Amino acid sequence: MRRIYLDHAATTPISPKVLEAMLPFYNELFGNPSSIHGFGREVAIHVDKAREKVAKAIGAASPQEIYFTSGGTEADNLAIFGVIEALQNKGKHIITSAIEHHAVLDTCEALEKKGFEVTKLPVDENGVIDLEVLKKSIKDDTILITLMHANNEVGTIQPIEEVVKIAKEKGVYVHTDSVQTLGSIPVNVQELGVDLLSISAHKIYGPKGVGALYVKKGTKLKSLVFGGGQERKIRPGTENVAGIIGFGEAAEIATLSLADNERISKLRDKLIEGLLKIEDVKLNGHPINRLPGNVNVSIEYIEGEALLLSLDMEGIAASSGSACTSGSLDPSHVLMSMGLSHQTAHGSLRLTLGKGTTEEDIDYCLKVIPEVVHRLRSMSPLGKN
Amino acid sequence: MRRIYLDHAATTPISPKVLEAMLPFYNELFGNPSSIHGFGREVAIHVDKAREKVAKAIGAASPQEIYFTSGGTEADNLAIFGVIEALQNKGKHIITSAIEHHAVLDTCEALEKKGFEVTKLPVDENGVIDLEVLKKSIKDDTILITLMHANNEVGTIQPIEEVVKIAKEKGVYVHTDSVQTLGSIPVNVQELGVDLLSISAHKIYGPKGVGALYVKKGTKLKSLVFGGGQERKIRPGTENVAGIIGFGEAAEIATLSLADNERISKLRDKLIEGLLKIEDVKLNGHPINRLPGNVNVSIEYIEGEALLLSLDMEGIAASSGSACTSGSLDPSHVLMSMGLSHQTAHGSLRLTLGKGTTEEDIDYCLKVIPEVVHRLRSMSPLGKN
Amino acid sequence: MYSEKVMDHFKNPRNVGELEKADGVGEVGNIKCGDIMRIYLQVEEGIIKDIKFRTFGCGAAIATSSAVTEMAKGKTLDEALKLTNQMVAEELGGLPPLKMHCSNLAADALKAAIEDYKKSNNL
Ligand SMILES: Cc1ncc(COP(=O)(O)O)c(C=O)c1O
Ligand SMILES: Cc1ncc(COP(=O)(O)O)c(C=O)c1O
Ligand code: FES
Ligand code: FES
Repeated sequence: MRRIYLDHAATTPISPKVLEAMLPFYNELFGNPSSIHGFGREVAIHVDKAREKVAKAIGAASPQEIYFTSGGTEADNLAIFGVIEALQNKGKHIITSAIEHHAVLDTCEALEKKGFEVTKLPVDENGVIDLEVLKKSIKDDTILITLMHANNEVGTIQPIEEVVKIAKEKGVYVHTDSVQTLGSIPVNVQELGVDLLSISAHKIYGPKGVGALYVKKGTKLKSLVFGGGQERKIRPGTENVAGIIGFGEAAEIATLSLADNERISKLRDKLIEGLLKIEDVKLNGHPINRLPGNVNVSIEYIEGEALLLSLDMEGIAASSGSACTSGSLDPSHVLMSMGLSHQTAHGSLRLTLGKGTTEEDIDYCLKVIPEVVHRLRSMSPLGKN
Repeated sequence: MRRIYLDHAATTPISPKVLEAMLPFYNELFGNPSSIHGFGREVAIHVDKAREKVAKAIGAASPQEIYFTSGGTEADNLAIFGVIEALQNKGKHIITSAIEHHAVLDTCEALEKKGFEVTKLPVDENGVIDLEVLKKSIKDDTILITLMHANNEVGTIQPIEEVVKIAKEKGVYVHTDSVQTLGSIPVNVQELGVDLLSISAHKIYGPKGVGALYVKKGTKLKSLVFGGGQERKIRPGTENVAGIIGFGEAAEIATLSLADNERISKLRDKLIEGLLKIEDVKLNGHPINRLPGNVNVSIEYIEGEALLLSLDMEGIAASSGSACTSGSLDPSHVLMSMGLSHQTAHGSLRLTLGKGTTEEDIDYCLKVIPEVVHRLRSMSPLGKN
Repeated sequence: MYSEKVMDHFKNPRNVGELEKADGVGEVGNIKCGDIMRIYLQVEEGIIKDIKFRTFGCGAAIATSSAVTEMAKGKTLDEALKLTNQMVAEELGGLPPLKMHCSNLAADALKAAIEDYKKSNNL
């Protein structure tokens, strides 16, 4: 059976070049980079090179602004807890949005329980925050604005540069979660102007379990975990060396191959257009300011998990914002915040394209999905059938 | 040049079988285990199998008691912060020892700054805590005892079973850091009786950047980081799948090959005996209750970093508790807590043997080290020369 | 970690040892932070004719001791007094930031030895 992977927002296959770069660090270059002997020093040099590559990929002024973590989740947690811990005498108010990834949202909610005040900015029907509302939300004791660069479910890109302009006037730090944008759209910390930025290797054809937090020089940040002197004590623990090397390689490739995204966005548009031809299907997320690989539609009268399982049987790997896929009761907080009804949110389908996606894959989807939708609708008590 | 790796306590070379088990997860099995489609489900099954292997290796009652982390450091932090967060209404007192790894010690000190009370148990000249002192230290508001199973610098093994007996009487949780013991001496959570136990893959011929916390069923624990639903929300973030698979394999091998430690401890004894023949050299750590691979000696009148660099030039990779190796001002807190003088602590040398260590390696060390010591002593203003 | 020059001085330290009939001896350092340096001088007509050192300390400590003896040898006392820790570090192609306190000692030890010489000769 044909197997088509259209879940690149969840994770990506590792690029052969990345794996090749990693392998020596599972073999002869096994030393601990903190060790003083040759086995260690040799490895430390390569870790530094990877740091340089990651720094360059996001336009950081210096490799010293990169702190490796165990992934995007930890980078987000470190950014938020780290700033809060460093600045809590200055204030207790954080601003975020209603559609952040759980790594940000749940962290903010944990802080809320500890007595911090959290403002969750609403978004419009396309998933974009309102800059005027942001401006009004900033208070004297606001210490951090954390807003994602682009959303993982609907692909909507936020106006981070504008956010930074507003924040700078008030002297408030800005953190952005660029886990979904690196490799898909240009990510340049100096152009964005952010103070902190999270990225993750496994979303850019690198290994799972390694990420990084960019911290602009001079930004006040405390560590989240405590231990040895690694990552200048901001992130102690023996480094995931092979992972870091792979991340460096993947980051380098990602910036070199940004051009491929034009091809991907053309396929995306073809897929969207084809899907919208199915009756009672509607696009979620911004029609223009969206990630090149993101397709998210709501398909009325059917439920996401059933759709995913049916597509999986046809060899198509996809994702959904349905509550039933996660076993929780509420469907995607992202779709709900954009004003979708429970029913419509339940019937959402996310297809995320990547480097390996071909025109034939899209054609196959456009053949199979309408059939599957038809089959499921014929079982549904809702709608006209 | 001959290159002899005698720094297995810092990290170990990955076993070829472990790497072989990992590779498919950098290739065709790249899915995200949280995904509902085939690419994801397939991977989730293997993650569960690895969890079973790790559970079995430490004698856990159920795989659900294993939470994968990014390493030993994070496991220690999760154990301590997690219990504190869950039980802070019950009490604010923690007991640890003066010779813990920084992952425990610095975490306790961070808590001290936040208003918790920390008792650091002293150790005797061999590095062993006093059970009577422990007993007297437990107070009504003690919520956690965290004591390492064996020390990473001097190899001294603590009487954890006895600690647990004392703690159970008072209903206090016990966490132990078994990062150095797994694979070296039997580690069985049920026999030890602990509530929480930390381990790390890269110390047992597995990959760097993955560890686990054992949490006995029913133990109250909160998460340290927030995000998705991975590791039952105790440790969110996309799993380091290949790392976890490697950890499972390494844990399985570690328990199967415990017998090799008899060979290793014989080599250790030969090495210790030979080193003690050098004038003004003394063994650090317990003469009997020590890890099979650990040799730690103080060599008077010379400084550790200079010794390490000289040994490195001769192809021997070792470690030291000298302050100069870390650029800090104080030499090893472990050696100082055992009553060594600054000067003696500065001249410490740690050689840690492993599976690949041969009798020839030891013979070579016993030829080279006395020569190097002699050369450095001839440069030293201390001692009689 | 260390520059090639540091490693060269560490591997082949110049002027190791002591002078039986030293005209001046200087010792600096503190065993607490792990280094003690002792420098021996032989002075003839205001010129450092011979110089030796003994050092307890890390690679940087040994290399800076070695380097300072090489730099001082043949210089007049006044010239030698002008040697600074920074100059020693530069001579070695730099030191890791965490190690800068070691290079501080080498020139200090030389100064202490010169002062000792001056004192015992009532200069
Ligand atoms: C926007 C966003 N933030 C954070 C994360 C978490 O990253 P990681 O999976 O590396 O922990 C993800 C992906 O899961 C994401 O899409
Ligand atoms: C006793 C002990 N605990 C914790 C750690 C930290 O483990 P990791 O390096 O996996 O973070 C180590 C090793 O560095 C250790 O020896
Ligand atoms: S319909 Fe079964 S979980 Fe939602
Ligand atoms: S002698 Fe300690 S750092 Fe140099």
